[in-house]
Amino acid sequence: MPNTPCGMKSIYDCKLIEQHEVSPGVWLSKLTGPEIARGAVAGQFVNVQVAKTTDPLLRRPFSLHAVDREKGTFSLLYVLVGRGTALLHRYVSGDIISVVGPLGNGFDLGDSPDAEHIVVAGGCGAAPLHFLCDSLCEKWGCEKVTVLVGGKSKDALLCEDEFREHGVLTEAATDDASYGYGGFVTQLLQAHLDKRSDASNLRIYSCGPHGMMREVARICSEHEVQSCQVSLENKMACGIGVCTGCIQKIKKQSQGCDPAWEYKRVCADGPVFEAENIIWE
Amino acid sequence: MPNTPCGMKSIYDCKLIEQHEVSPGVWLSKLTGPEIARGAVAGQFVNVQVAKTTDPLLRRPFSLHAVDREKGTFSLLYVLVGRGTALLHRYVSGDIISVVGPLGNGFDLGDSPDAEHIVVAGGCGAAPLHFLCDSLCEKWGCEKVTVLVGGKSKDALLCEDEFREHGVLTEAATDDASYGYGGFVTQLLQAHLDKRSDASNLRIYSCGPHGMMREVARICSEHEVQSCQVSLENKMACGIGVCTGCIQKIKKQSQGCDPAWEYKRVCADGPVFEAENIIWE
Amino acid sequence: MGIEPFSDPKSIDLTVDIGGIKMKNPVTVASGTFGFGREMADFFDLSLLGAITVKGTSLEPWLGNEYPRTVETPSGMLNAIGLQNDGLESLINEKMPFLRQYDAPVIVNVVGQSLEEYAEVAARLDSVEGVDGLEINVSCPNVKKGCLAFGTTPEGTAEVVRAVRDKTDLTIITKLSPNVTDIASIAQAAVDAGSDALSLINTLMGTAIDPWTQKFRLANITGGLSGPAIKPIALRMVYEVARSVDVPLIGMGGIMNALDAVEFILAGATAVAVGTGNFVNPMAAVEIIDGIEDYLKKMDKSSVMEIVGKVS
Amino acid sequence: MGIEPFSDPKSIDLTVDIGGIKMKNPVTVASGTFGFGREMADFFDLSLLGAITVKGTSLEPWLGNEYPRTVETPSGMLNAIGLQNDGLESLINEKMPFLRQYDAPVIVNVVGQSLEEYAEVAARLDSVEGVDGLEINVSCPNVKKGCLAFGTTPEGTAEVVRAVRDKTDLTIITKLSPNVTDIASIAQAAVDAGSDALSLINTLMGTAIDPWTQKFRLANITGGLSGPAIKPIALRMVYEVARSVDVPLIGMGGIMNALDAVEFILAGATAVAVGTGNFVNPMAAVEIIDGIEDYLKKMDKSSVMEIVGKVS
Ligand SMILES: Cc1cc2nc3c(=O)[nH]c(=O)nc-3n(C[C@H](O)[C@H](O)[C@H](O)COP(=O)(O)OP(=O)(O)OC[C@H]3O[C@@H](n4cnc5c(N)ncnc54)[C@H](O)[C@@H]3O)c2cc1C
Ligand SMILES: Cc1cc2nc3c(=O)[nH]c(=O)nc-3n(C[C@H](O)[C@H](O)[C@H](O)COP(=O)(O)OP(=O)(O)OC[C@H]3O[C@@H](n4cnc5c(N)ncnc54)[C@H](O)[C@@H]3O)c2cc1C
Ligand SMILES: Cc1cc2nc3c(=O)[nH]c(=O)nc-3n(C[C@H](O)[C@H](O)[C@H](O)COP(=O)(O)O)c2cc1C
Ligand SMILES: Cc1cc2nc3c(=O)[nH]c(=O)nc-3n(C[C@H](O)[C@H](O)[C@H](O)COP(=O)(O)O)c2cc1C
Ligand code: FES
Ligand code: FES
Repeated sequence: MPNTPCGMKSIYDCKLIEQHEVSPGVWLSKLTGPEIARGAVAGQFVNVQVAKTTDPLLRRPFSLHAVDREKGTFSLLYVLVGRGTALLHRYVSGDIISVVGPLGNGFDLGDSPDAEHIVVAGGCGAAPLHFLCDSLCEKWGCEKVTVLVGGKSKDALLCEDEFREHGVLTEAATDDASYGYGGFVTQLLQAHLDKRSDASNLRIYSCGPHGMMREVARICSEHEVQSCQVSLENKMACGIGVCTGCIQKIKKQSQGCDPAWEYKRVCADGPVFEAENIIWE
Repeated sequence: MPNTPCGMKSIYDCKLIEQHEVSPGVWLSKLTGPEIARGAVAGQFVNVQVAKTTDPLLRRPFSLHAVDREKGTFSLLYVLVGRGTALLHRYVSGDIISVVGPLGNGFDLGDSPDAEHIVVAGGCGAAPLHFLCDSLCEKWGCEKVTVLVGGKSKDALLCEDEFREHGVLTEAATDDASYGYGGFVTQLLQAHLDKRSDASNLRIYSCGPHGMMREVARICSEHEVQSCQVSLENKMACGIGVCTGCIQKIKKQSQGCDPAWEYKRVCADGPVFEAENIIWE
Repeated sequence: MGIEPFSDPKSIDLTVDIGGIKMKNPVTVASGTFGFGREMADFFDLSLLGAITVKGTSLEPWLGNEYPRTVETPSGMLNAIGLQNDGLESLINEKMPFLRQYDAPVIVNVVGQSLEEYAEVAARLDSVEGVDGLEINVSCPNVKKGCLAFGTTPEGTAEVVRAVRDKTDLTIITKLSPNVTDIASIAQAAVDAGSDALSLINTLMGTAIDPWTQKFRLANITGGLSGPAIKPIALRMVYEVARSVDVPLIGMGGIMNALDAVEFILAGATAVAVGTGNFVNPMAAVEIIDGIEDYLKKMDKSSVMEIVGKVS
Repeated sequence: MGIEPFSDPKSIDLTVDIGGIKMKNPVTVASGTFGFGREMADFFDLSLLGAITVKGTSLEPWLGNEYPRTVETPSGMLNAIGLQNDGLESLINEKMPFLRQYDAPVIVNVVGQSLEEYAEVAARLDSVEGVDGLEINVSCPNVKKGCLAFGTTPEGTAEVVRAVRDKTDLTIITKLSPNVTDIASIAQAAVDAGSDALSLINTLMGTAIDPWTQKFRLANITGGLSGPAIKPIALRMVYEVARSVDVPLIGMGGIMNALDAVEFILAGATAVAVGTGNFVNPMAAVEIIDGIEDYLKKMDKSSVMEIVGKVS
């Protein structure tokens, strides 16, 4: 990190190819956007204009869920949670949607062929991790990658099949034990790490609810993994680094009398951060 | 006048049956609304919520263009002029639209079987006059009704065919002489009235641009017709008579030292007024 | 001492008291957005309301401003009605008999161009059956002379309140202008002068221009901004005033639904008024009453009063 | 005397002069919504702008407020950034070298907690190459101590302006707060104290509450409201101030497109600033420059100055 391709970000009029509901309240949209598809790396996001009128006013950030560089398309996976996503899911094939992107810094996939990679997805955090899996497989081979995917119940598991289709080892955890491992996905991660005497060749990547990522960070630091990266979803106004609204307290490397942390912008300095640098609150 | 059915107005969730473009920029929507269809009279309007969000905030008023009492449906004919109509024309069959209505007072069709009726439609003013024609035919027979329909050019003439289908005598006027009478529809009206020595059994009904209705009013007063009614389209905030935003100066019958006019609310006291009572500005 | 009566665990106490006016629920309507009730009675039974607040009324009839009087703005609207009203006589003889049919307190919004006018309207209304409170409009932004000047200073506000207080025992609710630097000091002055309650906010002064004609969109040039656009400002002012005075507040400004209303109550309003929301949804006020009750149930509260000012 | 040069009948003069700052067109950006330009340079060539107005800068770095700092509201947003900035040294050593690459005047928004701080920042910037003007922020609503207090009275405003005027010959633009009863009197005081131009409006103080958690949505409790929601208020204030002072105005508040900008110019602004609009459309400022030119062509005008204040 940072892993930002330079000078690609811009505003694009993207055509909606199609969108449909993949599970109750969760939608998958596919849009044209050759520049975005070509320039983006896993972990980056786009900022989508959901309304043509002034309410809701602000764009909505969504992670890149998948890109097809050849076809020049990209997908978003989003959960209907409020007014913006309600408007978004009403668009129909052929509609033009204004998209700013690709934004932020992606995941750092490491530079050692020996490393093993564990991807920990919680709920809708699966969105960027699908693209990540793709990238990890491409770079290091799918056999190096394990995905742990968690959800409240079997129905709430997102992208499990998609992960399997990559050919990566995929394990599911459900809070209500309705499927796979019975318990939190973080407990599943803990079990995985506990099995190892040495975790120093392990790279962990996570996205999900705040509390889950915090727990992932704790487990990782306990096991001294090579790298533990989390993707934050702080509230954003601009998404492009100019408003300093989306800040996160990040440990500062080494300074005298200054506070031991500084504010970093999740949109421009993240959304992916090394978990150990985050000051969780 | 007033010709308001009591206690019918309410808020209804109407289902859009279908809508399509009838001529460039002009749309016809058909909605379910048994109470509205049953209760409404020609000249009344409905107030339509175009957005589910707060911008645009206010409802948009549209005249009832046609009602089917048996099927419990009604239609609107509207011109794409701004943000509200832009949102409206994006709704698709099956969508639920919130409609307040029927609102205002309709046209007074008179009580004499001897009267003849001339309907003068200018541009999009044709919208309420189609319903009016229907009602006139029903009450007095189509042979008593003549429609004069005007527009900038042949393409801009609205509802000409629909009027003809009623079986009423329909004459068109185009400003650019591309079709029918070459000139303003008001000149066509003037020609009609000039032919008669006595206009006292004539009832004139008009809707269209402000300047056109004013001219209709002038011509009617010159010829001393039995009644000349115009339907105004002042800007409305509430549409239900509570804000006093849509006011029009109306002559007062006979008062001492007060001004010779009073403010009437177009939405609740109109939108149809006897032209001779209007203080045109 | 006796035995405590068993109470229905699900019954929720929606009643509030605004300076002596007993409201069966905390929802009234904003003056000027509900007429004198007649038109709204087609939509619902006015007895459902916590109180009915009617259009600004002056001693003599006022014609108001020229057309155009309204213009839509992003998530809001400007109005420059100019307080058109038929005057006090018409209120007493025509509007009040209609309103007395309903079982809801009536609050009359009072406007005037001089202290004497305010005082006289108050004196006359003091004995009118069915009138429960006077809302003193010292803050109308759309009338050239008269009331705006009073509402922008603590002294001016106090003067009007005192003039009215001298003439009536009715509940006095002073309606505050948001077009000021320090609304809390004006609130304090109104309370010190004898106001039993306060309502806020009136509209924010604004304007709009048509770029193509290069003319103002309102005949009056400026108008008052209302609707969701102003809600954040209104809420802040309610919060500020609630922390500085002890009388009950009626909060308003952009309330469209029950959760908006709850925000105002949490900020410190004892009751709320629905204004522009009535135009968008004529059933808004009654839906908000139900919605507040639902909210309290979900939050496991047994009365509105439990949440007044409870934001943290 | 000579012969008048033939002029291209279609060429439109977009230049304006803001208290000595020559702008090639009347469009700048609102402080705090454009960072220090670096991020926006990915979207367009900053030299296209009439001027670049950078984030509020203080003598020492400020951390700003806790998260959450922003919340969306109907057609607007609240922000309580709290003027996070890296301080004057960083501006001079890191930001200015970057900005000097572009052919556009730079206006530095200055904040301080005391007169001395304002004065010192001004003194230091006086000699910094590439800095053309100082926008004196006497009106930031999100910082507890310091600048808000100055901006709400004519006297406080004048004090700050005088302190800065004493230290610099740069163009001084005083940025006015809308959270006041009489903005024109404050404008007058700023001009009398030596301000070369004025910019308005800063944000309106507001708040928002989450009904389910019963907590404020901003860590700072209150924040500043910006965006289309406030446009009618901003426009009214520009109109009021334009009629009472003689210096050029930079108008802002909810400008999203060229016609919004034209409204401000017609109301009396010589230039405009795009703020929250940048968030919605990072290309807004340049599209507005083109749109103003188109508008003038359609209206058959040959310069921006022809329409400044021309509303009727
Ligand atoms: C970098 C980034 C990447 C994201 N990627 C995805 C993704 O791939 N798929 C997905 O479904 N969601 C993603 N989110 C969250 C997504 O942006 C929000 O769900 C969306 O903005 C909600 O919009 P709304 O108008 O429907 O909801 P609103 O009506 O605005 O709010 C509904 C709920 O969502 C919360 N919310 C609103 N805005 C945000 C926000 N910017 N971030 C987090 N929570 C918010 C609100 O607090 C509220 O609880 C991402 C957020 C960020 C910052
Ligand atoms: C009683 C009544 C009946 C009407 N019936 C019809 C009808 O049957 N068919 C039809 O096409 N139109 C009708 N209109 C006009 C229609 O209401 C407006 O065209 C519509 O509100 C414009 O909405 P918009 O958001 O698309 O335009 P906006 O973006 O709001 O404005 C675009 C243009 O339309 C004008 N406009 C906006 N609102 C109104 C309004 N309430 N009245 C008049 N002009 C307005 C604006 O000044 C502007 O020039 C009627 C108006 C009234 C008052
Ligand atoms: C059309 C209209 C007319 C109004 N007339 C009055 C009035 O007569 N007296 C008064 O005190 N307030 C009047 N107001 C202000 C409202 O009562 C209320 O304070 C304001 O609109 C804010 O609430 P809202 O955003 O819910 O509309 C009027 C508002 C509107 C929109
Ligand atoms: C996120 C944000 C940060 C801001 N920071 C500053 C600032 O540092 N200094 C300042 O004078 N104004 C600041 N403002 C106010 C804007 O410059 C502008 O006056 C206001 O937002 C109104 O314009 P708008 O509606 O176009 O955004 C800020 C506004 C926003 C939204
Ligand atoms: S959202 Fe504006 S800086 Fe991140
Ligand atoms: S639009 Fe409100 S009274 Fe007619």
